[in-house]
Amino acid sequence: MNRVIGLINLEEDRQLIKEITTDRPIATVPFAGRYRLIDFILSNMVNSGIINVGILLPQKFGSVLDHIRSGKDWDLARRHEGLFYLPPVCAKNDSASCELSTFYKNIDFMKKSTQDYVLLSGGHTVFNMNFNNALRFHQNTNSDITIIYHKATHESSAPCTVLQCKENGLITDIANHSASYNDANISMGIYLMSRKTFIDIVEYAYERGGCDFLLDGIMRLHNKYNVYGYNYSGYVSTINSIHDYYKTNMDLLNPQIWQELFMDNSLIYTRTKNDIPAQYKSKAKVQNSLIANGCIIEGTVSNSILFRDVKIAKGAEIKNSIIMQGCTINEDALVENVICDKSVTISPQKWLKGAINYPFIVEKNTVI
Amino acid sequence: MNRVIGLINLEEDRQLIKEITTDRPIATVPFAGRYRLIDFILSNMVNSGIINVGILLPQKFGSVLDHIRSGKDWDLARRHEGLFYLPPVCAKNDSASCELSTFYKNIDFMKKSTQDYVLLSGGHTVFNMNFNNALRFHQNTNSDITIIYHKATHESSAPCTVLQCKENGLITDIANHSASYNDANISMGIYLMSRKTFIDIVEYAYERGGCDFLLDGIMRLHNKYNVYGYNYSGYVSTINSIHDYYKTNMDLLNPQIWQELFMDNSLIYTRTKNDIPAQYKSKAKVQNSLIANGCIIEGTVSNSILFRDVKIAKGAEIKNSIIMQGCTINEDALVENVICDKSVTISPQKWLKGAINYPFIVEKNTVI
Amino acid sequence: MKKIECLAMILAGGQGSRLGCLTKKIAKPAVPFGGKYRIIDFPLSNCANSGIETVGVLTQYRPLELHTYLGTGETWNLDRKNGGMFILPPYAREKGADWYKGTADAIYQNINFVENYDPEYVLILSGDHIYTMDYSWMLEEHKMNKADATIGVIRVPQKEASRFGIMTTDERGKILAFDEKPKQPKSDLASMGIYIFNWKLLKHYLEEDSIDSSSSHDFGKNIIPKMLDNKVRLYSYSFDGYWKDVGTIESLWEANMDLLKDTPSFDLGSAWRVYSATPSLPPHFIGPHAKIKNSLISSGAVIEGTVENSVIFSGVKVGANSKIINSVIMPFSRIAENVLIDKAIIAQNCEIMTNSKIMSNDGSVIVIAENEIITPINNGKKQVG
Amino acid sequence: MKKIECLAMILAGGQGSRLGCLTKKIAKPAVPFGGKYRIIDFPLSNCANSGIETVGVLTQYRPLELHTYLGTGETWNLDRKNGGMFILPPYAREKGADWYKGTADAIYQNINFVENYDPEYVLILSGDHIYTMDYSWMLEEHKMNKADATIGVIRVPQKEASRFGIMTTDERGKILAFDEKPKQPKSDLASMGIYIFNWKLLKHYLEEDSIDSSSSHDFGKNIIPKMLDNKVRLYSYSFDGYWKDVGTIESLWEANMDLLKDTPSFDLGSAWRVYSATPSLPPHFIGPHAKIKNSLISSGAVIEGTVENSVIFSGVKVGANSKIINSVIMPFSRIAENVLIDKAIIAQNCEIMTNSKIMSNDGSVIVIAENEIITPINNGKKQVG
Repeated sequence: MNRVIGLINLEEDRQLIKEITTDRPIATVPFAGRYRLIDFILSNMVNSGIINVGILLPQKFGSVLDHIRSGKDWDLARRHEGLFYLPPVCAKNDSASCELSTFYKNIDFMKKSTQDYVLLSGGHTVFNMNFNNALRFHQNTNSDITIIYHKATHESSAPCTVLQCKENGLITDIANHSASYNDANISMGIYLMSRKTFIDIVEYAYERGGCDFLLDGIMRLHNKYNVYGYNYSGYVSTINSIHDYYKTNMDLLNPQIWQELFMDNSLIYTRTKNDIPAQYKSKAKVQNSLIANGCIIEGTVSNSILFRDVKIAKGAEIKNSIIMQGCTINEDALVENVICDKSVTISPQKWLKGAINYPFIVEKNTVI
Repeated sequence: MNRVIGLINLEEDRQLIKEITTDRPIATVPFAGRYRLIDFILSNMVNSGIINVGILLPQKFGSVLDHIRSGKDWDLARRHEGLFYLPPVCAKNDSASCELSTFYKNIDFMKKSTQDYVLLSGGHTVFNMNFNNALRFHQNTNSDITIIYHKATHESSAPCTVLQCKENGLITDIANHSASYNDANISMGIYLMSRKTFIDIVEYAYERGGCDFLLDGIMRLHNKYNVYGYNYSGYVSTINSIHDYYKTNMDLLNPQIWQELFMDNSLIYTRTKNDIPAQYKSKAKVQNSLIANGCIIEGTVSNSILFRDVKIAKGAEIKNSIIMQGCTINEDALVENVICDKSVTISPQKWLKGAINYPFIVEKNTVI
Repeated sequence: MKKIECLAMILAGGQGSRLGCLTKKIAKPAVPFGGKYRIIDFPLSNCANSGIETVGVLTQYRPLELHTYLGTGETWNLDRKNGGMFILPPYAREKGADWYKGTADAIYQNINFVENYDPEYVLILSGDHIYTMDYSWMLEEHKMNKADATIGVIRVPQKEASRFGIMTTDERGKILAFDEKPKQPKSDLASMGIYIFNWKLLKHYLEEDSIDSSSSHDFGKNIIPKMLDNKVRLYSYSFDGYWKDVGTIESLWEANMDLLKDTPSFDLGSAWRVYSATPSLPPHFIGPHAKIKNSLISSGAVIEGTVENSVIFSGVKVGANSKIINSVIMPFSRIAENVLIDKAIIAQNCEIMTNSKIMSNDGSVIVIAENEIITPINNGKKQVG
Repeated sequence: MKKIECLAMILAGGQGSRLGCLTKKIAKPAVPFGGKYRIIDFPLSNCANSGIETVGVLTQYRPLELHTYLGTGETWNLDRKNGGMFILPPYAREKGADWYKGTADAIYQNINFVENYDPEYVLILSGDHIYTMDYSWMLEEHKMNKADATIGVIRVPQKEASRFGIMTTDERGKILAFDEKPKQPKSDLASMGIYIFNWKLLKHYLEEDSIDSSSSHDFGKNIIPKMLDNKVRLYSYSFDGYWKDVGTIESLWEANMDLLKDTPSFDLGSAWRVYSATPSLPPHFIGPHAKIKNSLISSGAVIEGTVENSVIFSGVKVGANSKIINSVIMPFSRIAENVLIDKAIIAQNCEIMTNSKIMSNDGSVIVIAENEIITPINNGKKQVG
């Protein structure tokens, strides 16, 4: 896979998940007690042998630089190749930047690259996948563009991209913003193609006023290219809403999913921070939960995910909740069906309760 | 000096030097055959013992990230402290961002910092200075804010900030955008103060609609604080125009200045790249020039600065010129009083000639 | 290279044979401790936190895992451009090659390394103590006393005093007498094995010691007594925090237990950071029927059973109905269902099969060596080195 | 750790005594070469460029400067999270400690290290040859031949053949005979000291060799002949690029000279990068009266005089009216005014005083050792070893 250049596009429709993305793109939303969503695609690329990864920065890129820095934690800090950033190109008229214009402005870089293939992806899907089989599939069919998809396991009205494939994988139709149905082929937004095809599509689409790689590039040129779908059968969850976010975190309390994502396959890397093992005190009661290092637990926790350095005081009780880094839950507080963003403090005896299908979200740095 | 946090502000008035700053801030303009201007202030901070440096990114920050990356080449890639970036905060109404709003948005970070002092500087001054004496001066006077200045050596109509100082260094007047005269105290745009004073000024000035730290902060509050000037007597050149840029490069052909800047004091660090020693072939004739590694010289070079990987073919002649990285000057071409930006190609037998006080500038990637 | 004020040398070459099977394959400083650390993390983190950024680590015994763990020194912020961490194994010269014959000889053989940095002071540390300490305060006191050498000291219970180098000092901390492991200790002030020397003086003593064939080339046995004889200005620096020599199985177990309880004797979570390499593992998973108290648990672990008063390292699995009490389970060991472990240290990558029982009859600590597989049949098997 | 296909081991422990005073203080692989390189840059860069990212460097003789230069391996892109570069000095075990007794013994003692990565193939290299080569092609051929071992070979002038291990092969490259330094060479196919072995087989031979008390534990003398005796599938891999053993003063000087001329025999500027640590120095300064031709000049140098057919390292100063011809001036040596140097190697940090003359009468290469100060009085002083 060192013949593949990875591109991670962090431009996204942030409206879908706005409460926890005021200051950051979805890709850097904290997840699973320790990670940020972008860790999955980055680690998957690295574990597949890709050593040259470009990140298209969104407008609010501070948290991206802060998290990824040189790429050292993903072994991407290299004297040659390794990690590089593509700064956003501000469009003249509207404030949103546009992925095709960023690609187009950086096309010289792509032209000079020595890699044969491009793997283009977004940054907010949770999965642990090795791309080598997809590359082999791409090479063995006469595919110009391979789109990686997974099978939907349930109906959903949340918009997604649905593919119609022939038996050999050839895609006959692409429906963007479609509702999903059982067994539908849902695109994971990951595209594999030769570097030349990538450059051709970017130039063609941008020069005709396009902005979106899928809509203005692949879909307009569907007749010109052989577009194939590659079916990935592992666990996949793309985070597009608070509901997705909450549900996917809770999925991790299923030991099979936790094992598959983090332990059975290649490792998921993240920014390493210094911390100490979690401390359980004499009155601690913890069940069916994920607990990160640095936590100090004197109270009761069940069906919850505790990020690093969370303190649960005596008598406090946490249920069905996601408590992000640095939160303090004081004595005898009750927290149920809640998402606490970073560094929230809940005072003694306070009770917070959301609904299981509509969690209560507490913003960063709030003191309640 | 590990009690000092360094801040480098790359916002600037780019109009002054626009030809070579289309795609980059002045701070990343290539200089002296190998460096970028920001290398000087960064190295000076590191060599003074500062281990925590924040860089205020300008709007066009691509070249800054590309050059500095993790800060490893300046020994600033640390697990704790080290280098950090402050992303620009886009003002609502006009496209230019404003340093005070960026400071203000990041003031929490400054409040949490454990350092006692702040050293604030721009990024486009050429000098090799250890700040420890200035810190001692700051501590030994009852200074709230210390501004580092140098003595002008000649008259100039280019605008600069002129300070009036008492004998003990106390500043009685600050004139921004003044013309300079012989022996004037020219501010180097470097401010040393306690972290608390810095935070107070930022909050006060930003909340009153200010934008510029000097104009809206220090100058408005001049009565409230003791502002002192510290005189630095070494070589100083601040690059505000093409003329400054050309002249300062040519200054380096004076062995004393070259020695002072690069060899006698602490080293100036820059991004390390792999290169090979310069190759002089049998017909090479080189005099009074600075030649970087990677050059291949078969022709004639005098009073010039050649950056990395420049090729001078047989019969070609370079005089009083600055030739940046990756340029090729082909057979029998003549290049005099010229600045070639990166990767310029001059075809065989072409003649280019600017004036010694008005050099001819050839843009990046041009083929002539 | 840049002149620096104070350079540290960490003696990490010892085998630590009293740790028995725990050091059969790895050097003592690489032994895991406290749920995610290794012993060497403590002196290295202390150096980094004291602002000492040039550190030589002297290795000799089975250094492969130790070298791999030390890596570039990045973990401790010691991957510096000037200075940083250096691994100093024994080496060959023009006239042949020598192993390190003692603590003083190890430093003697690396005089060239030290001289590169031309330090004013050299801090000598050992790689087998658990404590957090700011050496910069000790250095301040060394300078204030205008001392030639300063030794870190701690009060120990009188009955243990004969295991240490014991000092007698005047009221200002000046050392009047030093006895290495005395049968009749004259005081309870024990040497912590932490020395600051003025480098020029130390170099002189090391050179003299190197040609003394009767010397065992040891700081405590030879260098310090000789300095005292010569009326060199030797001072003590008193330390009253937590400090533990983990040279034996019992003391290693005790030091782990000291981390537990509601207010532990040694609190890893205090302001002073102890750095260690962090593995890429997810938060640990506590199953629906698990019971945990008074314990430390690290990332990647899966706990389905009961854990009390124990230290669980990364990636450990504890199966349903198993009970771990008063024990230390090192990385990636797998405890199956229905196992009972009491007062044991289980080294890395062990597999404890279903229904096994590991506990001693006499109250001593049981140790299971790396990669062992324990079945109910051999389960009484006691392995104290 | 991750299984990898091919791991490289670089033998860098030799003293290089034939390089005389150049290796009095540093190991041969650390000797400067070509204006900014050290000899070890070549095998390390070849590994990085061949996609081999797990490399053990076996050191023994005076490794301090070599270790410092190798650092984290970052220079060669070998500071990897999985794999990367490892320095492997000799070490102590439970039962005592052993120095590396020969090339094969050095690998034998590090079997544990190799086994960590469980490689299919091991590439053995030496740290004292100048060449650029893509080992991945050699590995391809090794696999295509289904060989057990493949040896890199190069044609040498018949008269020099007796200095090398000489092979006879069939038309497909299969090795029929191997003679280490034969008096009557049967061919001109010399071993380059580059071996690829199937690791399982090599491990077996190393273990067998380790208990053979009559063996000198050397690849060329013991392992290869024994494999041939046992009819193991040994193939040769022909290389026809530039390759030079720089084990002697003459050959080191020649290899430097090979870099010069309008079309050099060995072009450092070809597409294949040779990585080396780049010092933080400005572009070199050529004074108003300097004359330079057919030379390499590195950063930080100041040239006021004449330089012809020479290699000038970083930070070297050449004063006015001085003339450097056919010479190699290593980092930070200072040549004052009015000096003549012809056919010499000046090691690092020398000071050549005004009016000195350094040239030999007999056409041999003169060597000045590190840190020497040469005055016109002692200037004929010849220091070859």
